[in-house]
Amino acid sequence: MGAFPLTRLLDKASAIFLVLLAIFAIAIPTLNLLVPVSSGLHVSTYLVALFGKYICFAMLALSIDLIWGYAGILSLGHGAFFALGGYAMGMYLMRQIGSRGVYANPILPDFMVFLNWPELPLYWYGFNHFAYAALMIVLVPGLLAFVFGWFAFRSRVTGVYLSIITQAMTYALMLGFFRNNFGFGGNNGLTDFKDILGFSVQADGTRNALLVTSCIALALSFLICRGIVTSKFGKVLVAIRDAEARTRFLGYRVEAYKLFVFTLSACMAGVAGALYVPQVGIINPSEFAPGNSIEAVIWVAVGGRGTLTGAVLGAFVVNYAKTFFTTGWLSPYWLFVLGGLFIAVTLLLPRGIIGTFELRRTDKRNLSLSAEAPRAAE
Amino acid sequence: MEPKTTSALLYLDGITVSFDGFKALNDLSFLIEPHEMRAIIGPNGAGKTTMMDVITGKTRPDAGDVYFQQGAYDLSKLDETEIAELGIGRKFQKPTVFDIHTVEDNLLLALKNDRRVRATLLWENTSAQMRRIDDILDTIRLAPLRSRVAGSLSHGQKQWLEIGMLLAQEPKLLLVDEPVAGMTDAETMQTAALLKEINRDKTVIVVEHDMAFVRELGVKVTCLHEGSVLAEGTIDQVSTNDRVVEVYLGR
Amino acid sequence: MLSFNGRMVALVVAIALLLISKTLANAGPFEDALVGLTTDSFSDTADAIEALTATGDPRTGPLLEALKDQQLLFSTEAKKVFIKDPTGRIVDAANGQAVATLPADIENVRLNNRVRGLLDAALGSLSLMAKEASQRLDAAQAVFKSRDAAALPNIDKALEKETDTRVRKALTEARAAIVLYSPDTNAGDKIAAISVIRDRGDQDALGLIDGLPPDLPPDVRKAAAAASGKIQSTLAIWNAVQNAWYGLSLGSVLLLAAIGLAITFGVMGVINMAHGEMVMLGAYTTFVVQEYIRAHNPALFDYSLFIAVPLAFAVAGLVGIAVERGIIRFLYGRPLETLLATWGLSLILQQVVRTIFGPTNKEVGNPSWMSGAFDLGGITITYNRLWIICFTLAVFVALLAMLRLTRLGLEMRAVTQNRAMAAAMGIRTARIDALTFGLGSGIAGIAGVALSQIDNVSPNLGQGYIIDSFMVVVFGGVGNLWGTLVGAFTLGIANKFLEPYAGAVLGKIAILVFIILFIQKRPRGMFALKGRAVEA
Amino acid sequence: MLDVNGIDLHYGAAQALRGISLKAERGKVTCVLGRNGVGKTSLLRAIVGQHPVSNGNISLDGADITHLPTVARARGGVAFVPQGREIFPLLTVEENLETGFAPLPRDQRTVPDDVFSLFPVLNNMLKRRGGDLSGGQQQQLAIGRALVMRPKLLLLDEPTEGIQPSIIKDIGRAITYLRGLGEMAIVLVEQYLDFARELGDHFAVMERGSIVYTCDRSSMDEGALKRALAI
Repeated sequence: MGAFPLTRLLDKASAIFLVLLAIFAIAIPTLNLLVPVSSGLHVSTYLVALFGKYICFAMLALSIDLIWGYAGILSLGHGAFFALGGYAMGMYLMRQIGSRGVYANPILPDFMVFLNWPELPLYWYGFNHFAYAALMIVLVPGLLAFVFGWFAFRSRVTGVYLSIITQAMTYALMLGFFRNNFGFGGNNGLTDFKDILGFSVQADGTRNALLVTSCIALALSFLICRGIVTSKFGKVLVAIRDAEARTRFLGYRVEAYKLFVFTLSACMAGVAGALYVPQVGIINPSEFAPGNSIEAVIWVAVGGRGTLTGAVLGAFVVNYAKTFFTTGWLSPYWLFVLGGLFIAVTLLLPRGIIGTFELRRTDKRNLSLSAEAPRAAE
Repeated sequence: MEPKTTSALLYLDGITVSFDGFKALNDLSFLIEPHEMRAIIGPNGAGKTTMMDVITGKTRPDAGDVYFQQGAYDLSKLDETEIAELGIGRKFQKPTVFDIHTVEDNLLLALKNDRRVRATLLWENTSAQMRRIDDILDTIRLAPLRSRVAGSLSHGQKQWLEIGMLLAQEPKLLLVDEPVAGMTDAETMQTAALLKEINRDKTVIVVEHDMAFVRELGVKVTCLHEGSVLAEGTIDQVSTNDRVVEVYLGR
Repeated sequence: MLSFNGRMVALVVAIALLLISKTLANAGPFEDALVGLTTDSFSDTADAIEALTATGDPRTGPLLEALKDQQLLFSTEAKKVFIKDPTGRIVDAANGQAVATLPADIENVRLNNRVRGLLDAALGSLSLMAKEASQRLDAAQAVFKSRDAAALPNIDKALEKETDTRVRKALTEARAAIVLYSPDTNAGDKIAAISVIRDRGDQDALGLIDGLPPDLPPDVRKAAAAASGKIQSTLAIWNAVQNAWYGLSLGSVLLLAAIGLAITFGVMGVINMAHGEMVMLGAYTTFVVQEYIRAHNPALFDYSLFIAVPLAFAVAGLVGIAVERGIIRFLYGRPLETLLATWGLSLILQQVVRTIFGPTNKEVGNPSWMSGAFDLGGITITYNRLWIICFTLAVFVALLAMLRLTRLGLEMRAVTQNRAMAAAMGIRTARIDALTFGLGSGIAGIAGVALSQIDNVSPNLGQGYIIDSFMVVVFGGVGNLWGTLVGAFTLGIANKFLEPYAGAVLGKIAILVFIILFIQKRPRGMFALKGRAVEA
Repeated sequence: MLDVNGIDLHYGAAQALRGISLKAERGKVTCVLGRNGVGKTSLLRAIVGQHPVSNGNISLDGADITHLPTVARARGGVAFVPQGREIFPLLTVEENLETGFAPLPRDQRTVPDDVFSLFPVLNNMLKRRGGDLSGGQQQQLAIGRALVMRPKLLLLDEPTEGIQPSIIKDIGRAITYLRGLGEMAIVLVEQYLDFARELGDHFAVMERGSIVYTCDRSSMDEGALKRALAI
């Protein structure tokens, strides 16, 4: 994507965002590692991991915004791609445990020994190499998305039908991964990771490194998304979103465009999931739960569908709120807040925070946009 | 007549299309010569839109031949996209420009170019294409509004942008469906002028009810009725034709 | 060897008894046999038991019962046997008269395992002659299980007298079982027996035949193998029937959950992600009703469901109307937004219930008429499943009738088919929308009542059904209630037939995958309708 | 009865009606004539309330209905027989008629006899689905359905379009009869001049969204009318 002139990639908002992200990526590790615990400025390692988590969610939000905000494809199953990426990473981390597991089996992960599996199933091969795992992190979600999308878009399944079958997809995967004989640790999933690329996942250094890596990944995927939405391709996507038939009539192969962006978005979600796992230290089938996917959608809605910075912002705001509410006496009220958020945003703030903000700023001529909002939804 | 030897750009012969029993087109035949402009009129249900659908591949004829470019292509065998690529552009009744794109981007999307994913991803604006867009903007009189969002244009301006998008595809044949419906008188006259200008190097078929506009065009008129040609000739010949008058005044 | 001794002794004793018996008044085979019980030797007791059973004397039954319960006393001196009846009275076993003065040497007749075994068999074969057909049937089946060769003569005797066909069948089967396993019966009889057992054709029969010892004449073994195969195939058929039944049952549950959705999604084109929660509300209404009844009027418990159904309909229905007025009507024409908003609503409803009733499962009882089961041929049918199927169909029919026959139904259909024209006819479309949505939700509430009978009532109850219900509606064809019916039962049965091979979860996955592919082939479902609904 | 006063109507940026004014009186037939695409249907949509007007006002019996929703207007006595009939395809003929009950109080919910005397064919196919009827039968059903509402104002949009002559005659007879009842004002939108000429009391010719010629039955100048209509 380097081919793009920077001027096009970096409008004011995205420049600001990238700078903030950079500051964040430098400040947090400094405050965690260099500032003494005694100091009020010290950032606890817990917070570092937490922020790392947010960053990964922001990436997921970005991937959803790319297809929903710009191509009008509402996927209620993107959590599945996130989780698949996570599992790929998890498998690598499991293999890294080696003989340090409870059963000290050099090859088999503990749960396999526990279920007395004779030897490592074929699809676990290669995951002891990071490179291979990294490849799978992108490939597996990408492939699933490609096959799924190829069926769906070619037979012109759109709107809520698509949303519902994507939800069914992640639901099916969840059921599958809950099973022990699938070889992914059943409902306990994969956990007790020891180290990644030779560094202990528990070490503060590693945690900060992971945070920085996540920030870089987020920045890159942001630039990729920018590159796409500002390219002619992006204009075509929006055209498809607003007037699919018309675009098809202009001679564009709509399904090809959808398929490409859907697959790309899935890969992005996969990477996000992969970075998420070592920072939270576990991946289990509940990541596939349809609820998670829909929750991720609401991040985008809150921040502002169709605005990349909005997706990121939404992910941060909602997840911060979640942390705020779910830790402490407020926890019973979190679901009310979340539920209320879904309703409030769709009813009162259909363009999300950034979207509404932009609308304010831009001159009257764009007002006709708000009239398009409903059509954009279909 | 052996289609391969026709000199016509568009050749329709014995086209019949029926929707559950009702014949929308009934043995419709006519020719459009290269660089001709033709106005098509007719009361409701005369089959004007269905005819357009057949030419653009949206509807398959039950019977009859549709040949394009001196009989080189059998349109009844091609799908919408292929026909569009052959150089037949259509403007729908209701303007369907991309409202949230700028006038310029609307034209950019329509510009004749590689439509594949890779091409659009790695797309770079070249001066040649920019010039092409400028020309079109001048033709359709929207140059000053190039960076306006299409959704904010007036109805007439949208119609022109639509026509501009048609031109951007560099079609050999333009099908223009009710271009002046809902336009002010001034806009209507400008549109007539615009089409005449376009007709200098392109073949045009216009479907329109607005007789003042058709008169202004001053071209050969075909009056359809119940799916076939009722009368053909100058506007005066057609409008004085008793059967035409009759179908317009009633059954 | 031992048994030989026993016989010898028995013979001696018998002769002795014969001599003695002369001295006794009103002597008979029964009295003679009794004496065997007075020698305090297990073998004699054993022989006596067989002898007594052979007499077929009515007094034998109570006597053996007493012996079994250790209520039988004897005196070697008096050569008499006494029964201590439940009241503690002591009577002479021979003439049943109470005895005033007991002999000094009175003792209990002792038992050992061999004797006990004989005793049971004897009692068993005795009840083969019992008055009650049901008793005789039980006895015959007992023998079938025990295959006690000793019972054979009584079986034959019973067979001569037996008139009741079912008992006869049981007897012949019991006889066959014995013949099959007794070492001293010829191949011909065995083969005949096998055919009898084969016709019985249930799991026991299969066990019986497969359990045969290997050392049998080849033709018998052939017959056995054939029979075994035959039985297995009949069993397989019943198995299929059972699966089909489970399928119907699951299908009815799916249908119940999906009908409401078919209305809101199908007829109105509204995606209601909170539909599952409407079901949940219905279930909790049932819970509350039952709690109230338990507290105030336990006698009514069997009627709790009849009270719950209208209440659940009202509760869910009103919530539905409120939702339509408060949220959904602002989102018409924006299905994706509707989907998100209603999902949010579902979260809230769950949390509300969680806050009020707590997160744990609530125990909802089955009324007596809903619990229990009965056998039909080779399958077992539980009443609650049966009732739910009937109930589902009733609801479905009621809904169709409502749409066909009532003014509201007419206006609903009109609005569905052509909203603008309906408005132009003066039909209050907004009101119809609210009511339609209320109806759909209300039916979901009713579904909740039924589901509370077979599923855990917890705040997450609804979540389990929402995706399945959507699958049913989409598969059946949006906007078409009949499609929903067919869709629900197809999926239900398919699911149950997959389970044995794929297992429950994989079966479910297979179904989901199938539907995902199906939607892509026919995006409008099996029985798609044209119209506004389709544009959803 | 009906008083349309200088209304404009836009579809998005496109203007379909330009300052139209029209009156319709009880017991009279007002004919709106014009070629297709001149805005006749838009005018009716404005009166029925299916599309908002951007200027001017509409009143019924002196009451301003300009901003009332369609339902309210229908309940206020406006009955609409749209172009293309818009029969409810899956409802039976009977049910289609009964949709007209909506504005009526329970005790008046009957199909007036003259519906069947005007269109006996409907009586014979009460149980048929509306969608299975022929175009002509559907047109009759549409009119019958409107009459069930006991309207004050009956709007007919090209009732003769694509209908065989015999049924056109029936419809003409029906309109004459209804006019004779003197209960309702009738607005008839037509392209078919001869048909309109027989029935109309007042005539208005539309061209490009405005009324370009009006006349009464008495003062009608055939030539002028034709000229206004001709292409």
